[in-house]
Amino acid sequence: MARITMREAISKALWEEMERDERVFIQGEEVGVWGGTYAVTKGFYDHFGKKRVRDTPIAEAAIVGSAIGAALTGLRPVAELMTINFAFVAMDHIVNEAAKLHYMFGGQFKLPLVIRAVSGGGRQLGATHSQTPDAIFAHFPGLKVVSPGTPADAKGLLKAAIRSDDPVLFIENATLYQTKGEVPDDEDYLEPLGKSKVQREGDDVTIVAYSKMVPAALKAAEMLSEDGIESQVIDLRSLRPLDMDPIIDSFKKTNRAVIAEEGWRSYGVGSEVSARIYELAFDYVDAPVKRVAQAEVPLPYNATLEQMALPQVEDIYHAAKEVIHG
Amino acid sequence: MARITMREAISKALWEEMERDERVFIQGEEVGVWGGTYAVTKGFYDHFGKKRVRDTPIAEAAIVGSAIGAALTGLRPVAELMTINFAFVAMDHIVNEAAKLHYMFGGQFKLPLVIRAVSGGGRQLGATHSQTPDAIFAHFPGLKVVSPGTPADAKGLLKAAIRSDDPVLFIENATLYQTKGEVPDDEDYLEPLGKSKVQREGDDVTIVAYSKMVPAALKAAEMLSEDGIESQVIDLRSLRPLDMDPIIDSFKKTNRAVIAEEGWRSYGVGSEVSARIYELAFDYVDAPVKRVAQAEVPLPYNATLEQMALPQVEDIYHAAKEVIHG
Amino acid sequence: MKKEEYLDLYQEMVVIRRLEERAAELYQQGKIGGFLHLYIGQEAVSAGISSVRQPQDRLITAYRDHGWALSAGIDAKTIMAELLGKKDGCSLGKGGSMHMADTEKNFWGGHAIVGAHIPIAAGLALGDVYQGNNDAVTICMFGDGATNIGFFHEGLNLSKVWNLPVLWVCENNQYGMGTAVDRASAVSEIRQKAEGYGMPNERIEGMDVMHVRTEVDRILKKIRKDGGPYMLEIMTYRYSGHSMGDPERYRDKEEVKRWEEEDPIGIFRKYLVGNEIATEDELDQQDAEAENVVEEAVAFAEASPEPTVEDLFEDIYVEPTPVEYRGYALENESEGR
Amino acid sequence: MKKEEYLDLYQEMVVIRRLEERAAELYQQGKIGGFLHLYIGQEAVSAGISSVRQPQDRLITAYRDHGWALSAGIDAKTIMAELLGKKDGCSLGKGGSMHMADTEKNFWGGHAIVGAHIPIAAGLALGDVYQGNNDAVTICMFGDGATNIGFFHEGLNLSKVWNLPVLWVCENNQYGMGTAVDRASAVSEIRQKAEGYGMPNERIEGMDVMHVRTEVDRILKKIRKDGGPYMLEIMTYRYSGHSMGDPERYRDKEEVKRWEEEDPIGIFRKYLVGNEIATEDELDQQDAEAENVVEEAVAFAEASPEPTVEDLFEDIYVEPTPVEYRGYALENESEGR
Ligand SMILES: Cc1ncc(C[n+]2csc(CCOP(=O)(O)OP(=O)(O)O)c2C)c(N)n1
Ligand SMILES: Cc1ncc(C[n+]2csc(CCOP(=O)(O)OP(=O)(O)O)c2C)c(N)n1
Ligand SMILES: [Mg+2]
Ligand SMILES: [Mg+2]
Repeated sequence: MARITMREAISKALWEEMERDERVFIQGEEVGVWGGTYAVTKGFYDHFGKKRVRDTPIAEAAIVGSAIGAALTGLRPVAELMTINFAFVAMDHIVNEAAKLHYMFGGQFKLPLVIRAVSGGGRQLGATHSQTPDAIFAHFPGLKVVSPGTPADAKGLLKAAIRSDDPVLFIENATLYQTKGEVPDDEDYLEPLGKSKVQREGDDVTIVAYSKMVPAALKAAEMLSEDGIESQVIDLRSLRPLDMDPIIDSFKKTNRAVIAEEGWRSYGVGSEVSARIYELAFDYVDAPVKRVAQAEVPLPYNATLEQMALPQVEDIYHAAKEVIHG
Repeated sequence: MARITMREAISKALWEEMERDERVFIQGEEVGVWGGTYAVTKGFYDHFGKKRVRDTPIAEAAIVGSAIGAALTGLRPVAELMTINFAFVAMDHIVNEAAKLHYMFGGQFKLPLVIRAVSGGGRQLGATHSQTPDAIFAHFPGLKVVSPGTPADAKGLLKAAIRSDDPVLFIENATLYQTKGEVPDDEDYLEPLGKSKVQREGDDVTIVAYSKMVPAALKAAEMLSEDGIESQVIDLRSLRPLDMDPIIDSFKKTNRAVIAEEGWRSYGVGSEVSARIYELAFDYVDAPVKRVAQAEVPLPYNATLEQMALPQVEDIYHAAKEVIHG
Repeated sequence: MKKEEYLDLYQEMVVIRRLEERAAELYQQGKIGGFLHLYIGQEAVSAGISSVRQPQDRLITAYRDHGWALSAGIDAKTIMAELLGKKDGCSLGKGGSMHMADTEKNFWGGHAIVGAHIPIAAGLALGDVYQGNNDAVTICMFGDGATNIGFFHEGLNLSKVWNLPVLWVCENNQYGMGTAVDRASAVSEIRQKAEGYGMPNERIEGMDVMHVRTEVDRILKKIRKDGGPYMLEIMTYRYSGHSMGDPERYRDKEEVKRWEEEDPIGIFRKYLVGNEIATEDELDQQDAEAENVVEEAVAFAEASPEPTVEDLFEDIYVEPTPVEYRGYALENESEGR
Repeated sequence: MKKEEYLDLYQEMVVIRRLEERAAELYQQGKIGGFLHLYIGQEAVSAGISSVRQPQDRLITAYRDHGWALSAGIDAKTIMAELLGKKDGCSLGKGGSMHMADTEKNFWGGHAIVGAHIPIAAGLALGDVYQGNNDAVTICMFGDGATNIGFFHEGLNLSKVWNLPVLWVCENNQYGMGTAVDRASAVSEIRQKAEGYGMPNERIEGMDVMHVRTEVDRILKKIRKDGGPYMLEIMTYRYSGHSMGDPERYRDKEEVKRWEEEDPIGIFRKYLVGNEIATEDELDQQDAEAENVVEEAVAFAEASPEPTVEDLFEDIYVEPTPVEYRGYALENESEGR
């Protein structure tokens, strides 16, 4: 175990997998000479060389499309989209090609492919560069959508994604890169894809979160604890498949839930989780499930407005109080 | 009033608006000489000429992008995407440009733009050509997403969309083009954008649907009626804004709801409507809300499998029975 | 080529033609659904290129793929079964007309989104270069219409920047659906687009299979020797509509007729007889055999079983993964409805 | 040009430079956030082109837009206010550095998604043609890196097929972020890409404002006369990093220094003095005035109010439309928390 940042955890996962398996390579804008715009692949170019650390033109469809092709030949590409906002430029290749080729050709095609993308707002990058549209990718069967909330999970899940034979969209949150946590050193440390995880035990309220909202939920849980309320915090980790088991287990105890996501509420992650809670644990519901999410505006540049629009720790705290006290 | 098909209703709406306002023009693949692949714009090219009925290259980003530009100059373009599956190719222009320019530039830019797209499966077109991914577009504030379920609404809503100063994604369902209904002849017949509509009265159960699921829900309602169950069928008509008022009014009477959509369930339309019903009418819930939707597979070519995967009238019927009898 | 090979090549072209004619009939009978894009008129291209393609050369194309599937060596039976959506289809009946593939034949489909397979093709070639398969060329086919979409640009640029061994081939059949080349493309000669990528390029005629064969053979050798991408435009023509039910308002019958006079099968027949490679009788014999192949394929396809509900949920992922949601009725099946 | 105009042009370039230098300081102080892409080194391009752009000519560019905003005539005050995210900013503080615009000045922004504005530019020109504004040219600026994305291809092709009056201008500053042109583009001369669209094209030097002015004036007149699109590549260089905090591992200091010797402001200064258009003193005076303009802009921006929560929900739509969801705290504000 070592206490490292999420950035380091992701970097380590990539590095170790590239050391372990010649077939693994990375490509994307500025992943090489620059070292990654978020410094995740710093040092990779010098160590692994330009064959395996491939700077690309600004051409997201080609970045994902050519990674798909390379994956079909048996390689295990990790394609990086500088931010998930640019995933829209490669949308067809992500949801129409990567998600469908295996099924559509009757199982002949295999796509051991990872697409890494940085999501999230809060850095004053303006409306086109600050989105958290993770939910929309999870709408498509055939794709796996993973997004870690802690450094350990970042390492374990990314390694599992790289070793998986299925296409995985791996979503990182830029504002989490600096968060620290204990991360196993083990080079075979894997976390299973498609499994939610309890990040904190508690009997009074269930707080469901993922990615950046996990540390936020944990902070809210501490505030609540001071008020005598113990929350069970569950990290989705994967949006597709969506593992409801730990949520339902928890909910059957707490009978109350808050779901926190950074993106917009409408047609978001909270909608699906909320709908499923009622479907799977109707008889256990004591209060309406609450969703904490982003205000539904294109995110503005101005810092104050932006923070107003983004979900905050306090919002989770208050929502939890409300589901308990009404 | 005239009894016409949905295709004719849409065609009429376009025709009348083009006659009424010189600034309205259409562009897209095969909208001109061919007359539209679904024959919606048949005769337009001969009547309005090539300036106003513009065949484009196969270049969806340019189709939507150039329509945005033209809209900024004060024109009122109707850009056609042959099917919504190709909207992924223009994804950035739809969700990152059209949806955001007005806000991001502090209200300076106006985009009186309509993007028409054909959605839906059931015609054995295979996984890439059979999607109903309507929900994902509705995730983005700044865009309006409209999808009619009847010929009259098709006319009234499309005309309203063309006259609107906001960007509207207007989603049609190919398998509805032949359905007939009474449609007002009035050239100023408009239906308001962003308003759900009661399509059938009933006190026992609320069935929420949109687009192709509206006639399906109405058929299911008839079957239910034979069993002595009266359903209130509500047509969303608009996915963004999403108007919950008629749904909640109905639900307060029926205390039971089924939501039917053609697309995948996870992160779909039903999730959002279900989550909101519990948020807005928690005290009125007598039974878990049920969602009827498409099986979560890339839609296969084989007709039998495809129909198995698609939601059917019977599914709505049975779901309604279940929410009533448990 | 040996005489045998000539006859095979001829038969291959006739099989493509007959199979598609039969497919059109089966479509009218409602046994084939969805889109059906016929390749009739373009047979010399798939037959010619495939006759010189080496086993290590990957092949990928768009939705107008029956000819390519046959020329790649997929059995007519499994092709017909795929068209009928049957379990013995080359894509298990899930892909249909637009999604034929056989990875063992190094044929990577059949892709329905215009141009989307172009960057994928660049990736196939990257896979070979990366793995040191230095003798392999990826052959990527696309239509004239496809050269106007952004994917084309990104794929060709990448292939040049990374010096990938791709033979980019535009099958210029003069129309993208109802849109003539000049109405959609800034340049009439599609090959000229390669100039924007500093890529060697040329245009050749595509109705004579021997011509296609010779030219492509030369170019493949060149790529194998020099590396890097190359763009080839092949002039051809589709006799049928874009798909079934095309009103064909965009061209006149005269034009189609003119091109039918240059029929690739007729040209090849004349060549074989004229050069005394085969007699009319021998070729008639091939025609008859082709007919048989197709009829057997139809019989096979009709007899092949329908995929089942288990197949519906098979192959969504490679790894065992819970199905998110089975659809309303299917989910409740166990409850006995 | 009259002497007055020369001096204005000179001052404009100095204001751009000073404003950005000040912006960099304000960024370090945390008063400006997000990305800040400096235009320093490229001033001759925006100044030169804007000095011959006519009021009816629409202008659109990418995120490196401060210079363009200033050259388009937007007041330095509202530019600085936008950088500080204030209510008096040209985009009400919602757009920030990358999204400056003023439709009254026919300046259509400031766009942050690489290349996405290129098809939009084609649409602007279409709007003019459609409405019979025959004298208008749309000037669309983009970087060298942007020419590799599909949007570029679709936009340029469309402009040629529809014969739209667009002056496509690539500001080739030799890098897209850290990627040198040759590492990302199949051709070193970006103008060559226009050959693929059969579009007239040329490359010019971009450090001398008078040269840019003269050449662009000629080309604009040509487009106004002949119609249709034209592609121009302008060679330039950015002295600063791509945005703030660029480690600049991709180029050596020597290279930057070499280009700084050709500084566009220095070149213009030398030209003005050498041709006895202005004296050193007069130019120093302009420098001082530029300094004033910028300091006043900063003072104005600092004093400008912050936008409010009402602004947050303003302008999502043109028409009155209910806000779907106000965010948790905001929604519950009325409840007195
Ligand atoms: C991205 C996308 N846009 C539109 C379509 C609809 N479409 C299918 S084929 C086709 C024409 C393609 O023409 P071309 O590339 O010349 O190929 P051909 O059909 O002539 O073989 C169109 C527009 C599509 N499948 N994908
Ligand atoms: C679609 C997209 N991909 C990636 C980015 C990130 N990005 C911003 S600027 C830039 C480099 C652009 O280079 P160039 O076009 O040469 O313009 P310059 O910055 O040199 O002015 C990149 C990759 C983006 N904004 N949009
Ligand atoms: Mg064609
Ligand atoms: Mg550049």
